[in-house]
Amino acid sequence: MKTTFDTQTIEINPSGDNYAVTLDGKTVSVQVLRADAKRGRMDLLIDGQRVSAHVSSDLAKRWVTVDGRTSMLTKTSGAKQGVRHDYAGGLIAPMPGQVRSVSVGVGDVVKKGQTLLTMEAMKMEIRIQALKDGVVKAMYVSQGQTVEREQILIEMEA
Amino acid sequence: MKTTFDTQTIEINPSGDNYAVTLDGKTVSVQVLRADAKRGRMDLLIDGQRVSAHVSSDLAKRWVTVDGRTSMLTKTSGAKQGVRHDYAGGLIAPMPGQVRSVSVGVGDVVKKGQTLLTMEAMKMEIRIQALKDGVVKAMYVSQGQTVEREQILIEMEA
Amino acid sequence: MFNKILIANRGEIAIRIIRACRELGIQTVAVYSEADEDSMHVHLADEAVFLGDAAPKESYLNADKLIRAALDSKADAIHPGYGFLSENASFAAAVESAHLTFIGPSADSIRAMGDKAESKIAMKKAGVPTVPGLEGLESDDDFKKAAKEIGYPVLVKAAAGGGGKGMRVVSEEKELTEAIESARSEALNSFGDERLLIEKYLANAHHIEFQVFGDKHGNLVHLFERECSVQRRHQKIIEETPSPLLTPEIREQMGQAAVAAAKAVNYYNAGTVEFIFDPILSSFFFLEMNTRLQVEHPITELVAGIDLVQWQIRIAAGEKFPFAQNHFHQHGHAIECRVYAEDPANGFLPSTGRLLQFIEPRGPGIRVDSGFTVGSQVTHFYDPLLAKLIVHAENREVALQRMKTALQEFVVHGVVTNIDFMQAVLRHEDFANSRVSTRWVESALESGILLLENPQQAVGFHHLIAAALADVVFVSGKAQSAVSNETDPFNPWRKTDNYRV
Amino acid sequence: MFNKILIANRGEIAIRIIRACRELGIQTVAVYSEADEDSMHVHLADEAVFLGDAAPKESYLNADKLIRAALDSKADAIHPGYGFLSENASFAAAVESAHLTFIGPSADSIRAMGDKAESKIAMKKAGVPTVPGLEGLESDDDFKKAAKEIGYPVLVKAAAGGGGKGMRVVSEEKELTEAIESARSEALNSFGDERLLIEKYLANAHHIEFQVFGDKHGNLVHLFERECSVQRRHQKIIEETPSPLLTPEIREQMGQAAVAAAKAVNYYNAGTVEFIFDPILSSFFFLEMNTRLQVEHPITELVAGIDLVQWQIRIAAGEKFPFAQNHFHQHGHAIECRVYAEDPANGFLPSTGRLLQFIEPRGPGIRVDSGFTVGSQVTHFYDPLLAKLIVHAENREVALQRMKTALQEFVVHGVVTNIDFMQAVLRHEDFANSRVSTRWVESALESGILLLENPQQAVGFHHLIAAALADVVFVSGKAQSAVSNETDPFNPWRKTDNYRV
Repeated sequence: MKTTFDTQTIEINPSGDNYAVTLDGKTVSVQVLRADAKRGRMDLLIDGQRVSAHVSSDLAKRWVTVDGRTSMLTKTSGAKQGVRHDYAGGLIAPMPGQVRSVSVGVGDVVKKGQTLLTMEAMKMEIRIQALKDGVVKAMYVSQGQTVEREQILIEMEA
Repeated sequence: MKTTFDTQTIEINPSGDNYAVTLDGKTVSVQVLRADAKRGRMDLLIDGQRVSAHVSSDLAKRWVTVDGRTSMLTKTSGAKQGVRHDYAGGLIAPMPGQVRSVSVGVGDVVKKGQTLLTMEAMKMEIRIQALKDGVVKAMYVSQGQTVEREQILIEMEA
Repeated sequence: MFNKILIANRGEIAIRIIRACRELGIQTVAVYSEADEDSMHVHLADEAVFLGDAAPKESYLNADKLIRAALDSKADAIHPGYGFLSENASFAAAVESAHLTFIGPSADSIRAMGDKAESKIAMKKAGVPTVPGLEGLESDDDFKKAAKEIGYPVLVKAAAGGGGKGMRVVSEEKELTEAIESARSEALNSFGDERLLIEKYLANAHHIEFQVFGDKHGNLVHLFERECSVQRRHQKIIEETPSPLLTPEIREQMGQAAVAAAKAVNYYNAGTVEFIFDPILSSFFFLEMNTRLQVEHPITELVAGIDLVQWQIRIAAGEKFPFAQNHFHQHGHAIECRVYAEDPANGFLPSTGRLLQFIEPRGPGIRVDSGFTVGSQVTHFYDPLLAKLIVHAENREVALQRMKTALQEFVVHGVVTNIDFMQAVLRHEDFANSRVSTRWVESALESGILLLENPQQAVGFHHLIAAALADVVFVSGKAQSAVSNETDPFNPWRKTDNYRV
Repeated sequence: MFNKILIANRGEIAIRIIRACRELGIQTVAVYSEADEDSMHVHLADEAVFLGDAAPKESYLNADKLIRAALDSKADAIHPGYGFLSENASFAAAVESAHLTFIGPSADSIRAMGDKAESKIAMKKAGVPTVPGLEGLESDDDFKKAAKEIGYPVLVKAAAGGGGKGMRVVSEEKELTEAIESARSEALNSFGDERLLIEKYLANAHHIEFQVFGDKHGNLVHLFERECSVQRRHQKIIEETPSPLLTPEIREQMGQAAVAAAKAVNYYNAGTVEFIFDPILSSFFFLEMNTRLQVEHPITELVAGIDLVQWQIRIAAGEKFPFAQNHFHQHGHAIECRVYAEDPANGFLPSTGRLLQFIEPRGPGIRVDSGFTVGSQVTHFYDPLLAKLIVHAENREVALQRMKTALQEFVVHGVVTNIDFMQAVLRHEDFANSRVSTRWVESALESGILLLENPQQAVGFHHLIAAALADVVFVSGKAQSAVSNETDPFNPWRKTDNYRV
């Protein structure tokens, strides 16, 4: 069985009482010492090393803690995904919150560094500023609106 | 709906958003402020008084904690039940554990206070002694056997 | 003593206050906004009053609603916690005029310390050392002149400010005008007051504050220092006491200055005098006074051996504080790490979501003050503080080791946290050697001396295996043995629940 | 320092030791019997070795298996915890002869103190006050003569004994023969040694013990007292420190006696010297020395400000104990309540079952050392200790209030516990006034001065309503709002689980 997290594909095959796990062309034997689905905890023996993991699942996301370090992985189809941070020409919300003020409208000419809108979340104010000189092509949000992290706020034309 | 715990019968009827609860001929209004089945917790408004309860269930038993006090109730059919502590002529296990030694057999004549068998549990030794002079009618356990609390160990004939 | 106290706050601090009330035999009234309907502080209080919308001004910042709730529930006092209205002099005055007791200092003390410019003047008068700077400037030219006099870098900051808001570091003159403008607008937005002051910016400074505590009968002591230099975005994330930088002599001097500062404004109840400390010159300057309970008060409680919240309540009720300065000694060492729902890799910006997992560490010398549990929603409306992890041990070395172990055991899934980041900070030799100034986090990240990943562990590999195997093991029957060992507190009802999933 | 330690114990104390090892950077090996396969101590250790059957002699009392497990797992030391083999001199010797370190005193010290008769002779020699009595008697007549000399009531107890086993109080001569017989048989069964000694029974006595701690280089200090007079069946249930009965002078005298007692047997590592204290005469007598870590060690840790388990390990590894007697002071007040799975209404006999609910109290100044969680099975094989609830506060009054609140919040369903009983004890004015002697529980129950129910609360009524409503509310859709707010860490897999329920 193959699973892809972000861009890494991992293959798992039962092998006796254990599993053969292949990643980056390397195969290791993994034994499940204990699995507690209710508490989301697994004790594994990976290549002879005892590893305790907490795993939670939320749709395609997997949260994993091993040795006090937590990672968030996203299950994907396996194809490389466009990372939304790179969204061409768009300005995205760096955090979830509320749009406090909008200073520009569609068609406005803006300068690099100009504040286009301000957001607020958890006692903090964040200014969304133009990354370069350009023209506002589209506004996806308005004052008072609640936005999610990485939601596209404004589209720009160079 | 009527429920009987041990010897007390309590009647619950929906009444608007609340419940009318009748016990000992007295009826009070109870509002469920919050119920969290997963954690076994309820916040109730009983006759205007806020009451937080933890309730667990194990077959017919209900464990209830209110105001730091815990009770164990047993759901019954409503008829008075013979309490097993009173089991006529029998000697019952006062705690769960293991039978360590048996000193008598069926037909033996025993004196009040004589040790008939010893039990062990959790580092403790308990002597089961005759409550009065009599004859051993039946032995239900043997050495090494594990017994439950209130299990009948020995039957006596006066 | 009071019969009933309304707690005008939420989250961990509301819970902290509920506990203190319970132990004192006082009834509690919680308040909550729409976003907090199912929060822990609501469930733990004896009563709870709904305030309104999630937006703070409709709920926790709404003085009228809070006072109305206190009167309606027949409370006789209000504890403001920290943040929200805790340093609002008008609120304190309004509470008192409604014949309720405000659990904190007098409105006059709050007002005197709330204005950074005026308080600085008062401190100079009281002989407390202050940072070189000027107050009461208006025109850009005045600021430019003052900045030149003081010498760059300078700091412009809101006179009414706090918590890093309306504060800008300016390293050269050409940045000054824009900094003034943005600080002013932030100050106006945040405090309704655009006045700024300017002062010397001390680049390598440490933030060391002193807890003070006084009663209404003129007794006032300090309860030693807290070293709070590990900061990001001008906000503390790790605090400890004692500060490894202070000699007994400097501690004594700073403690006396803190007491003088508080006495200058006739202070009573719990308060904190913040200093900037220059470790090279061993000199210290008054920064500001926080006229309320501090987030990091637990480390003082552990090392000074006193329950500050219980005493806040007792003092507010008029009791005498029975301890003189020489009653107190520092016992052992305490560290606090603030676990925030924030992403260090994303500029420490907040992260929201539902908590899928929330396992707090436990053990001797570990205290966790938190207001969250599995299933809690972390919203964008309020401060992203998830928990305060506090350790106490016989000395700094053991405390540090205890904190590292405890952070490793703290599991939070569903929101990104700074747990891994704080582990990296504590692992760094600069922390071990007390070389962390208030600018350290920023510069350590810039220069790359702070590595967010522990390179010794092949963690990525194990994480991937665990994630992939979870899908197989938890879904297949392989987890059955563990599952069948679990007991549900409600097994007879469980089945019914399942039909509704 | 050690690389890896095997912990020859189970439950809360095994977990306590694992935590200490973790903070010291030492790997841990747990051991377990068949009954403990899914216990917390097994999951928390780095490795776990299966020993065998649930019966202690097949597992935790099996010296050979334990030493073999330590050697196989390449551990370099064994920590015995308390109970089981912790005071077994042969085990300590066997551990050392296998080239492993025994984390505790020398086998010679254990042996010298293990025999009640011999140790009493040694204490007399060392000038430590002992209870009037005689050792080395054999015939009934000798005992009768001795008892008459000493004066009734007398105590006959196993020379090799401990923990109330093989101990009988005799109030008049006609009871003596039977008491000797039953004590002998219990002693033989429990310790393989039927020797008894006889001494004056002090009816109104308090049990006050002193923690001692020493290194292998001749340094030895005491860490003050623990008042452990609240007992049932000769076993402690509530302990506190400081003892409200001791003046600084008596404390000093007893501390010196404790140090003298320990030094008389060349003691090192952690140990406890137990005294009988007569509060009317302010006199004290050596009772016995426990040559191991004590169940109630946490209250000393809190008040003396030192991690005893970490220091046990460091001392065993050969480190010098760096603190002199005058380094230590008592900070605040600590109380421990032992939460047992036992039924006070059934003669404090053990209760077994699966834990349906297990909610530990939390908050500032509260520490819980436990080895159980929801779903854990409480079996009849081992000690019924579920948890140790420990509080620390600035003084006795605040600590007592904290403990009462914490006990109220401790919810255990599935087994009967002594939680309600301990609340009743703490509510009693005799406890508040420190009038609780070791016989108090027994006589208070007999005379009816201890009421197990708080008569002020109409609890029964509310309990019945809650129980009846739970069936309605949790089964019907009424609980949906709460349930739908819950998040499962594994919602996508949850559905699959359900099919298997």
